[in-house]
Amino acid sequence: MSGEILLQTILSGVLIGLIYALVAVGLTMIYGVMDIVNFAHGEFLMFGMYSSFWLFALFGLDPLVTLPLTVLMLFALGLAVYQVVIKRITNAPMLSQIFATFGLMILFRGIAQFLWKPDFRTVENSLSSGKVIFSGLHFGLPQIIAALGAVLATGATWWFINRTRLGAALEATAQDKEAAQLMGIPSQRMFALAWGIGAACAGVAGVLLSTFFPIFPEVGANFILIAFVVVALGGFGSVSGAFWAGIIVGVVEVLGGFLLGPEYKLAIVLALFLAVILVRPQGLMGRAQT
Amino acid sequence: MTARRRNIQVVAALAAACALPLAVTNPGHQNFLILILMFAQVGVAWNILGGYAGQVSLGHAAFFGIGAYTSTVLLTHAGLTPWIGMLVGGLVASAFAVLIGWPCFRLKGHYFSMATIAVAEIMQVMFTNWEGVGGAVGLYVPLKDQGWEAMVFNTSKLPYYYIALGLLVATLAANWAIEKSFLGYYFRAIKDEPEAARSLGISLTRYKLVAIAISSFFTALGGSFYAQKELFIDPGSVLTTALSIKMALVTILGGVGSLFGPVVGSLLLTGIEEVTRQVFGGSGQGTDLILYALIIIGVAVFYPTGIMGWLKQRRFLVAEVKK
Amino acid sequence: MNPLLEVDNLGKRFGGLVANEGISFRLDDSQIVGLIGPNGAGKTTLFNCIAGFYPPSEGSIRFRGNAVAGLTPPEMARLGVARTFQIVRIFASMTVLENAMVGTMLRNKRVPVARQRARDALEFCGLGGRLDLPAVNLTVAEQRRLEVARALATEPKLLLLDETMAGLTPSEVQEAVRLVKAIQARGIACLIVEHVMEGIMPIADHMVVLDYGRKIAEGTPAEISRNPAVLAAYLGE
Amino acid sequence: MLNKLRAVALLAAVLIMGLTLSGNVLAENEIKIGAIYPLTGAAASTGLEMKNALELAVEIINNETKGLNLPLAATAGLPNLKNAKIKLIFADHQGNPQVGATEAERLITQEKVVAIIGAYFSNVTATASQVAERYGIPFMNPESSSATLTQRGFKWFFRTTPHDDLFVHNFFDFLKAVEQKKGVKPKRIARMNENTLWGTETTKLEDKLAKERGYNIVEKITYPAKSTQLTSEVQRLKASNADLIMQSSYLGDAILAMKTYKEQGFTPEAILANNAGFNDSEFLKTLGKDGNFILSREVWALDLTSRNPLIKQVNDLYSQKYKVNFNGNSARSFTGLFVLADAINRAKSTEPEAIRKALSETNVPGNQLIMPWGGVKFDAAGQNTLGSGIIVQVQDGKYVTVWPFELASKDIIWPMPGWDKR
Repeated sequence: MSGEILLQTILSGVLIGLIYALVAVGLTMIYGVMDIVNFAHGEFLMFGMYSSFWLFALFGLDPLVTLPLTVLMLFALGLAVYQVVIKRITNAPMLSQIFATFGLMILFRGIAQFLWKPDFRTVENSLSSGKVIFSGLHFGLPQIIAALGAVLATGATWWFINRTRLGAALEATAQDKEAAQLMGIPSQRMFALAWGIGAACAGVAGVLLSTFFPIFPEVGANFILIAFVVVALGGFGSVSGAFWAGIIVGVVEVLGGFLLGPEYKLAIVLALFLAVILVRPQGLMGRAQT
Repeated sequence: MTARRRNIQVVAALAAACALPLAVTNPGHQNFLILILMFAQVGVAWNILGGYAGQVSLGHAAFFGIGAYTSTVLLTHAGLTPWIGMLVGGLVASAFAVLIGWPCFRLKGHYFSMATIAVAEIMQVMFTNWEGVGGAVGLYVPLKDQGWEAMVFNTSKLPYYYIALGLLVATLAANWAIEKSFLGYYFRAIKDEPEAARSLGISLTRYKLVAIAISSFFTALGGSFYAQKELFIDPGSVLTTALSIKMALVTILGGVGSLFGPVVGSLLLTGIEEVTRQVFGGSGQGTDLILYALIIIGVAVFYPTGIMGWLKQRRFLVAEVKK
Repeated sequence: MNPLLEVDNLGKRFGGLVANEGISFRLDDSQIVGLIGPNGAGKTTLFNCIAGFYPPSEGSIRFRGNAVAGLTPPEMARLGVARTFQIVRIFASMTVLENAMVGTMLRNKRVPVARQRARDALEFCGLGGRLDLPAVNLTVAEQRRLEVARALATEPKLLLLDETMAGLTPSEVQEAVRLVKAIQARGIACLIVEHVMEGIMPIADHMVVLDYGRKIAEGTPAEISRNPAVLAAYLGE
Repeated sequence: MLNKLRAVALLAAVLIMGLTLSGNVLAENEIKIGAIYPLTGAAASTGLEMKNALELAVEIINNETKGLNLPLAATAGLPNLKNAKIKLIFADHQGNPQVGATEAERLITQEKVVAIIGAYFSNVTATASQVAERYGIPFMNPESSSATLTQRGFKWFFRTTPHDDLFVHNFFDFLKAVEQKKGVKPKRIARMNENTLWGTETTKLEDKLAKERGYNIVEKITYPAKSTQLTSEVQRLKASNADLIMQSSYLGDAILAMKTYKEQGFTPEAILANNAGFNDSEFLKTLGKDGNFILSREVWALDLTSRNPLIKQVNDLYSQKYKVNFNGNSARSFTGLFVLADAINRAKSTEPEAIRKALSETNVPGNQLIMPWGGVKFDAAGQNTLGSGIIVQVQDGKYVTVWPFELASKDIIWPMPGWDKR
């Protein structure tokens, strides 16, 4: 095996890993603030993809152009999901929270099939189609743009949390709800905000994916398990953890599949995940548990 | 409720369950009842670990699959009757559970749940690529041998019904025995306050292992029964995470950590699933999914402690008011 | 005679943070020892080391003559060390009686026996009239006593009480004091972390004072209350 | 107590609803056939196409449709059964074998269907047909290609489509024919397949036949069906330096694989696909000219109209109604229902045994099918012995038949040009 192929494999892994990271950032954000695992997160991604698709199919607008619109829509969807369902189960046992978000997952898939039929769709010939060849290494332009977009979006989220007042308030709520509440930070609004941002992140990922991945009602299922693994590997609630874990998972998946056999690529990722959390039960960058 | 009254109720319920197929004679309807019993049984088994001991496993399909595969492989390769194969499957599942539980029980909360998903998914990948057990093609239980010894029955659903009922009763009895013994107290202590439990001499790992061993044993029995009922197993149907989640769902819906919770939950969930799919599924528009999902969300929002939890609260409130 | 508990040069570090260092003291059968010190002095860490929740970084702990440093909490419980928690940790899904039953099961796993013994322990702690109430419905003072009862139910030789009197009214403190004396009368030694001085001073046979993770003084309550280092630690707070 | 009563009533209501649910009241002179297909879930898109095809078939059978050389088209309903109409009862198996079996049970015992048609997924067909076998109800399987299905010694199972064994033989017969005609022989074959029952079973046969016929398989890749990326797979293919890819993929992964080939600049001499994703109506719509030159095993192609005008007539009806052409799946479902209806008509009865007997005596000539088959005739195992496959190639955005040569409308293009030379 030549070094070139190895490099190609690793870099391709990084590209897809960045997308995983972005999906996981939204998931980990919701978890960090509310301690709720959102099983319907893949469906936010799916809605993001469909939004891109329809804006493209109906109005001929490129997904990259309509990205802000999709982000807004997904943010609104996240808020709505919080207001209608999640708000009522904030203090319910962990199991019924799982139950509720699992229900949301099925609901969203059903709605997508009902509205748009189960057909596979794709956005053809978007601005970002084409490929880049760089000293013998091949990359799809959509993948590169998607990866860059994922870096930007993750960076923006990180910046928001660590450098803005609102983000600090969000982080304070994540650390300790009661204390934050005492300091005059309204928990409920922070929760809603987390859902909005979480859904918006998945929406961005959906837009970026829509230029090279088929769109169908069940598409979330392809990404959700990986996203969970990334979130847990990075440490539940840690944005930067999700970012690095996403890249690690992407590289391990592609490289492991290449070296050990593609049929085992998922198993390799999962085995790595198990190995890491058994050594570090709080994930790579998670808060230690008490 | 006095113990005596409770006993009478239990006996009456059991008698009614035994007599039910006499009233419900359509095999399709009987099949529906069998499904309810089957998912109730695995739900009750899941409840030992997930409900009583509070360790939320979303990877129980691994044990279900081990049960299904063990009895089927023993049947097709060695001609062993599934009655024995079932018990062997249960033991293999227990041993496997202890093996993975040992490291995984260091993990808490969502980390533990994620780890169990990972274990089950790895199992699915391994079985999909393991030619010796049929790989992705799966395994057939031969239809030609029939009768009680082979646990295959042609058109009569009654034997399956009574086997499923028997398994459910056995699993409930085991749960009941656990609930009444020190184990029940220990499991709940571990769930409520693990640190306090340790200070009282309870070794968390040891008793979590006891819980997972028992829970996986009964889950595997359910898997063997599934194989005998459907006569075909493949990794996609007996090792899938969707199945693990369903075991948790019936329990949550009925009431976590309550003896009869999963039975009530299975009755409702299987009922809702079958009814929505039968009425709306043929349209191909996804309306069945929407309806099913709305009901699930509704239950989670309005009855977060499950049906049994809700009943208990009501009973308690009424008692308080009377005081 | 061997002391019941002998802590020698005990140290505990978390990463670079030194929580306990060079602590030595002893405790005899049926003795009540008070452990005091300002916030963050390392009292709870010391407790956790003795009860097996943390393995000490250095030093030794001997219980009834055996080296026990590094044993797990269940092993310590079996040897006869029971504890309560600073923030109460009762089993929320259980009744008062069931909480105590879990404690008794360390010595006897049979449920009817457990029920009888738990009832005795609860009577002893003044909770005889609350047996079938959900434990979460108790007042804070009652929950504290429930923890004591639950710990007593394990039939310990040594009871570690972590701020059992914090937040109690004066009359409740008096009840708690009576309870500790009664426990002592049963031949059970107590190591008590306490902030409420009027609660601990009258009953302690011996006092140990920690500050910044080190032992700064030791002696009878009367000696301690005159000790300049102790006064400085408390006033300098 | 009141609440408890209410809860008990709720439970009872659910139970009773579940138990009493039965289909519509049976109209006068209707023959019910159960149709079990994936109508939700990952394969719902394909499932709906097949549902449409079946509904068209029923329309043709139940109404007088002149000018079609199909059995039962010219008359309204089934003439031998007092013009009884066919009524399809659809059920959704969600891609889940247990659900498939449950639905079969329900259709048989509650809906009282006289036969079942379905179920596309081989593993669901396995369990659903098991139920039909137990009850002694004919099970017509038009689309599942797993060879094991007809090796079970079932009495009530009939399959019109050829199975994977034949398809894989087609592959190698085709390669041999190409070698004789054009003098090209692939030296390094790689196979690439998804990891469910279908992909795995076919590739086993491929490995076996390649060995027997002296082909060199240099890389064997099995990838998970729900992959989010196929880069590692394509890298391996590239590294193997294969000149022919034999590929078994469903739609999503087929699209992803093609995009990755292009992105990674991987151009083998030919890609020989095993139907499914590569022949889905969405495949070319999505890939446009990048889909050109794909070779795929098929059972049906639009250009077969030149051989049999019936194909065009029926396809016109279909495309008028659903705005899309037939494909291999929908054409097979359509055919399966016709064979079943024909047998019921000949049975002159809705008794299962009579239908089974009529099915086993089925002898539909090739010119009455919209398939390029010799006809339909079942062997003792219930397998149609006159089925055959074709190889199509995408040329100028259309599937054209290139093999067998006597059916071909265009010459085969081999090797395919590189991605940048199109």
